[in-house]
Amino acid sequence: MPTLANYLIASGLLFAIGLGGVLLRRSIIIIFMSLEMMLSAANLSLIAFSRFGLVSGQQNYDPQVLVFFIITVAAAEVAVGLAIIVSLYRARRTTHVEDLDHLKF
Amino acid sequence: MNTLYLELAVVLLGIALLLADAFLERCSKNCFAYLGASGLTVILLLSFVPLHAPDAGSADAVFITSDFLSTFFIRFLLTATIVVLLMIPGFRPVLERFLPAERAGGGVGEFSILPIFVCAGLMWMVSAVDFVMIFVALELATITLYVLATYLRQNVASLEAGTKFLILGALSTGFFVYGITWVFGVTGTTNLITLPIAVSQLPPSALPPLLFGIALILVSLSFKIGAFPFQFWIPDVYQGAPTPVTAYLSVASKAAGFVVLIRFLLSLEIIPTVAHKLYVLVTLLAGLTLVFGNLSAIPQTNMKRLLGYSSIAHAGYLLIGVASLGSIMAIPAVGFYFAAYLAMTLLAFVVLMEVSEATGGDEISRFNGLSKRSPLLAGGMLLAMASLAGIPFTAGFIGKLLVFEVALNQEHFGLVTLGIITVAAGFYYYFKVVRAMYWQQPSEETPIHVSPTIRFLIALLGAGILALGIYPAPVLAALR
Amino acid sequence: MSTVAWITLVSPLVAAALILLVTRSSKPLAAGLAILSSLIAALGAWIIFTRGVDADFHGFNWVDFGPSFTLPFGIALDPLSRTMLVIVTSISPLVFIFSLGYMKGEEGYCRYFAGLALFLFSMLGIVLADNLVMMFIFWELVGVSSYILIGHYFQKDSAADAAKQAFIVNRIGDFGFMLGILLFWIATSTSTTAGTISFAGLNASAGNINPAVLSVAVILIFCGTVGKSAQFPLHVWLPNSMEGPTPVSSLLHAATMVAAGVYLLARIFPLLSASPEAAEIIAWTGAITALGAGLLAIGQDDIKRILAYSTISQLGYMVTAAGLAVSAALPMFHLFTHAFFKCLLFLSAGSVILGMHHEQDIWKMGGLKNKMPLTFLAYCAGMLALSGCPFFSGHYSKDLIMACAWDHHRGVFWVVVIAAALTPFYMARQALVVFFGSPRSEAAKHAHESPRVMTVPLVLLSIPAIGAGWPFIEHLFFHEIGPLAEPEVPGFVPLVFLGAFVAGIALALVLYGKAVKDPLRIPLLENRFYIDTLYEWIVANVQGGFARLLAFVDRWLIDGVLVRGSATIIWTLGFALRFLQLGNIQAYAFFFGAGVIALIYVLLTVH
Amino acid sequence: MKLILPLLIAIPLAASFFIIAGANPRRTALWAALINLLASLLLFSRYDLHAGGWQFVSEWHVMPKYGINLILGADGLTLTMLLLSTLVTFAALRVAPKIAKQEGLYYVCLLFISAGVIGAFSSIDLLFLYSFHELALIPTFLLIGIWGSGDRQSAAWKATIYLGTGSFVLLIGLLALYLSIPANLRTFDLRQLEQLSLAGNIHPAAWIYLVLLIGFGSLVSLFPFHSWAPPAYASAPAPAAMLHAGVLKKFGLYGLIRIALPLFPEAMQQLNGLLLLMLIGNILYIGYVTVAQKRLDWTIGYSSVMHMGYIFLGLASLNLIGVNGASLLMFAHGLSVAAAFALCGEIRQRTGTLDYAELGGLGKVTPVLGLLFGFVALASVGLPGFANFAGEILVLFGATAYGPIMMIPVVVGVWGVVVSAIYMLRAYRNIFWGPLVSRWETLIDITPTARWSVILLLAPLMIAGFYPQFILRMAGTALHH
Repeated sequence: MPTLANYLIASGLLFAIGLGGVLLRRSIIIIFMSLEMMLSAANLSLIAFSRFGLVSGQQNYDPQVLVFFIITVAAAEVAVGLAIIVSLYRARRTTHVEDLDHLKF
Repeated sequence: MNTLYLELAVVLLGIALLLADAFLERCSKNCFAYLGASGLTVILLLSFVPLHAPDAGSADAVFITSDFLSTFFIRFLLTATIVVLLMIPGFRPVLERFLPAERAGGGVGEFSILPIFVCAGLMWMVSAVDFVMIFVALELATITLYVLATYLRQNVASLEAGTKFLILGALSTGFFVYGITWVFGVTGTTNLITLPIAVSQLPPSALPPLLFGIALILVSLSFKIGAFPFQFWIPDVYQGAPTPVTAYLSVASKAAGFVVLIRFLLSLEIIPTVAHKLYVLVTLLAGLTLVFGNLSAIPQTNMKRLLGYSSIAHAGYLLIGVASLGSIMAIPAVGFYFAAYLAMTLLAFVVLMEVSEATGGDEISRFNGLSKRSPLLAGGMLLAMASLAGIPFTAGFIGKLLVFEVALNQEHFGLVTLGIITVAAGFYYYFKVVRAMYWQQPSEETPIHVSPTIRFLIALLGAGILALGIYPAPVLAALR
Repeated sequence: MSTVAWITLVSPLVAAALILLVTRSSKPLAAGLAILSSLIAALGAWIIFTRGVDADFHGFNWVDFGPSFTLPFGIALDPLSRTMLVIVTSISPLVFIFSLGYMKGEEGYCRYFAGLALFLFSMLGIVLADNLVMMFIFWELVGVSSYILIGHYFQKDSAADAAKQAFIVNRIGDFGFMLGILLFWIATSTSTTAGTISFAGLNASAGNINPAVLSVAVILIFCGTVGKSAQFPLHVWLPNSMEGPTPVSSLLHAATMVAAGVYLLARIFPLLSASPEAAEIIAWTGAITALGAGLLAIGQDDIKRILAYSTISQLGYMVTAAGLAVSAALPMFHLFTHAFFKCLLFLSAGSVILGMHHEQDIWKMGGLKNKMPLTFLAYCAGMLALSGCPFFSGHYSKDLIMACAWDHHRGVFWVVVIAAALTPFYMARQALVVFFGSPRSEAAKHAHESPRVMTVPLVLLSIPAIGAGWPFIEHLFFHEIGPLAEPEVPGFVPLVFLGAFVAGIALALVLYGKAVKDPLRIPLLENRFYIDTLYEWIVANVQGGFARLLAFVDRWLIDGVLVRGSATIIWTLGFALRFLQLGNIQAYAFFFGAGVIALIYVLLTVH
Repeated sequence: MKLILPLLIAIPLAASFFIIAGANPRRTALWAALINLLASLLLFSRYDLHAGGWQFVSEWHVMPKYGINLILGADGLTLTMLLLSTLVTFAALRVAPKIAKQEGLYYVCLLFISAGVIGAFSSIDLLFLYSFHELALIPTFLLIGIWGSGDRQSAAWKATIYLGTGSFVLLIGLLALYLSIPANLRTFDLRQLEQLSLAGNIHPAAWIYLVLLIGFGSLVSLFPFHSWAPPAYASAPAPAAMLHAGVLKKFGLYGLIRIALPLFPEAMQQLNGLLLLMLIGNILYIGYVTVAQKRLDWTIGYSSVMHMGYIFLGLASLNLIGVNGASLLMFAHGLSVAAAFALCGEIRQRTGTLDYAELGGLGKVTPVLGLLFGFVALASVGLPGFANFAGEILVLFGATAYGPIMMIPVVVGVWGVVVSAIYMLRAYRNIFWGPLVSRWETLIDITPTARWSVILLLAPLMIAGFYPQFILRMAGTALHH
């Protein structure tokens, strides 16, 4: 029977991996996926927190509302994001972050 | 009637206009901007009808409050949106240049309708008191802004700006929700009203995880308001995005971020130790933001980018006010500063839009000899710059006055000293524009034609700057 | 009575103002106004003199802060001022009239007479002033009017420089004067009463002032005299001031303006006599000046410069007389006599110069006694009086001074005696070279007597030049000022004086009787002891260098380093900071992450 | 009567709006200035000396909750400064040459400066005292930058940023002062502040005085905060220099008299040593820097910095004599330096240069100009008969009365008079005396317009010089404490 700690660690790892992806990968698509992963890390820990209620022990299901919102928002974000990336590819013929450095200093 | 209805009205207005845009082929595309503006004006007037807050029992009360802060900022956001919508017809030539035109003015309609949705989101944000609500409102605004920032699909700069905004915005969203998660995990609530009680009952051992969550939330809020070191997106996005969107970003979304920040900090004041930590942190952020914004604005040559840095700088001054929340004058100071900031920044952007349309560029050098080509534009910009630099009898001066008053009141002498240096820097880079307009010779003498709408906007905002600078009492009264 | 005094004082000012504002165009009107005002002043002066003393305050408060502080503006009509008034006002009309001839056809005619009138006004102000500040005010005005008059030929570099030098040197003297005034004021003020600056008040309170302070204050005031009366070491301006028109030299730099310094000493005589140390210093300054100037006079070839140095030398006598602290009348007596004969000498020199068509080098003259008889006679009268020839006015005053010197101060005595021997020598030298022998230049051959308007004043002035020293006149003018008793001196002393006179004349006859060119050329004397050179060097290098250094500091240290430097630092900082904006998303993400860690760290560690 | 003060401020602003709307710039501006001059004369004559204190007071609420209101009023000192402002404004507008480019803007800028100083002098509320002064900042920037001469750009930049920063420091000082008042009594109203201080309700810390001193000091070019002034005056167009050096600069001193004297008696005692050090810098150090100058405009610019030292000496003496002297000297220096810059401009117009090496002998071709400049030069070396002398001598007496610590400053002050004679006479001798340089044989003498404007400035200077009470009895009303 896994404890809250296990879930939190798992979600922490998930979050860290997402962040790592954002920092290290070069393709915007993958960076975007990693961002979604960070969101789902948040979801996981939310569920965990609500399942094993920390405060006064009993469970609290309110945050699961938030989970649904997060999923919806993520979807919307992906929709817009991919559209943007596509039109970026049309215009620039690239999806690499290094190429996006015209605006600086 | 209930405050909630204002936001609803805004959303309905937006949907109605979208449908109209979809089905009414013949109607000229400019009309949507004017329709939206007039609709929002009606709603702005409605907001002065006495509204009763959602009564404590109701479901709304969990998510929405209606205090002087939210009312003030709802009006603030509506005003900002109206001004931006009125800018859009003037921006139409650029739109048509950079949009694949199946139809004449294709996409102009959406471009003038989407801000309305952003407005709705931000309005919810400023009156929200629950993180769930804040999150949803925030995303409604942000995602729409992604679209607006990249709106010029064939303009590389716009696309790059949008992408940067998208990635970094999403990143901050990630931190935001993860922070919320931890705050909830520790306190068992996501509600800012119940948060203090929950926090006050916590055992000391629970503080570190709570602080962890708080830190992550503060990170994403700092991202929204553009505090150092989370301000990096601002200059690039401001430079790349379409001018009206930039204006909107710099005024509206910043304001919403500040309101949430203030609410969050106030709700945590219950525990002195935490509050102290937070104020130290905010003081640090304020100092760093001031220095970065003002100093790195000095060598700028591109007007839009300059305004980006200046908006970081003003975030710094506003953060001084936030860092002095201990004084009862702090919230009026910040609120007034925003009122002033709206007038002067939007005025600057309006003139910038006209000038870059007439001269085909955003560099400061494009302003050379503007005073000869169009005294009106030059005068407007002069007023805006004076106000941004904080010359008396302009709104900006009273704003700075109030902010530094509270800062001295809270004995933030370090911040005040930084303030002196940065104000000096401010004189330099704002007056660079004045110099270009008045000292330099124009490359061509042809006078610039200014459309009636823009004349109206300049007159309106200019009058606003002077009115706030000479007789600030009414606005201050609205903030107590 | 005081109304007369006011009229006397103000009429020249009115004249000056009118000339300046109204009659710049008409020459005769300008001259007429000036002369008229001087005559009015003379009339008033004699009226005042013939009536008795009337010493109560006739003025108003120039500055008035109630009891705590007032600067009165009043006139004093005691014997001293009345005598001085007579001297000034009787000489000036003659000079004014003389100028009519001398300045005929010169440019700046009106400016000249305006200047003269202004000068007369300021001089009368000095004479009538009843307190130090008022005297200082007119003191400065005298300075500026002499500035205008010396610089009359402002197109000439030499004249322009001379005027500037005169003003600044006088200012340096006034530096001490002003400090002296302030010191007296603070010294006499007590916790309850404000200090005083009126002569009456000061002279009364001479005893109450701390002796050390008193002597310092007196010496500071004396600095004013040193400047105005051209005492060593501030004497340099007087010879140079000969760049002005000759009547100016005669009026300002012989008869009146330079006498102001002596008058000042006479004014504060009680204070002066109350502080022996100060008196000592004053006496020595005078003596040294008398001797040094006498020597320098020998080395000069310019007819006016010789007279200028002799003036300095005679002023030295007067200052010495004051320093002997015997009686206020003593210096005044010599001032009185000197005023007439020195004015006479200058005017006759002026007439010579005019006759010589503005040639001033005595070695280009010669044999003028036949061509300009009247001028010659007048000159002789003045010269003998100056040299202290018995029965001439100079004899009485100078011998009296030397006798008192013997009585009070042997050291000073011997110095002034030597000076007394020099006087006849250089005067005789000048007379012989100018009037005797044969003409040494074309100009001298065709020299001619001057017009009436010039010779008449000469004749008129010769009378007092000869007789001003006679006992009954002395009594008439000076018995009220102070005792002038011949001190008890051993019988040989008068013989010494006579010997000095005779020796001087004799030596001159031997050396210059038939001289064609100057037999004794002493570089040290011709170069004025190199004092002027030294001053020029100091002004050019010490003061100039100091100023240039400070200017450099101001430009490069204060403005350059401090102001521009800090600005540059800020600018560079901004320039560096903006490079954080790399433009690369992932760089931003890195900063973002770093920021997150920093935030968490701060929140967890700060207490 | 009480309406006149607001009008004094409103008229120039209204005039500038007419000019923007297209009225004839020069005529409109001159009329406005003339009306102002007459109005201020009227006020000056109508002030009730026996009653004393603030008169013609009118009040508008702006931020009542913060105790910030627009309060206009005048006492003797104010009226003296108003008279100075309107006199100099009128003269400055009259000597303004024909403007080729953007004539309207030129006069608008001048009118704004004028309105600003008038407002600053007639505000009783400290915040507005400050705000009105700032009104001059941008016009000065434009005037120097557009119509200036020489190295105008850097001069304009330096002056603007220096003054902007300095006045921001000043603002901080004012705020600190405001916050040092108990919360329920907070106000910027000078009258109330004085009462509070007399009642002993406020004890502002010494550091606040220091901040104010630095703030005001950098506006008055108090050593070592002076380096903006000479270049700015050297390259500003004559009217701007006249207004700035003649009037605007006096604002800092006025402020110190108004604020520091009544509210910081102890602090001024404590920090007097520092102030003395600075003003000695002004008199002696700047004096000799002036001697080293090679151009007339720089000489006058530096000399105006130097003379500030005397005014500060009067303030530092902290007694009736000294402060009265200081206020008289403010008036006198304002007029004389304005006249000096006016003539400076006239010479520059004719010759195109102010370099001593190139000029010489002008007295022959331009006698009237020479005469007037002579008057100005003599005034600024403190010759009796000009108000400058009366002011300086009062300052010296006041300082002497202060006590032994003043010995050095007094000696320096008296020596400064010699130094000023050195450089002013040199300037006069080099420009107007000596042989006439052939280049200038064709110069024409000063125009009647300019002549009468300079005389307009010199006349009150001499009136006040012959009879100082005429100013002193007015200015004294501000200094009852």
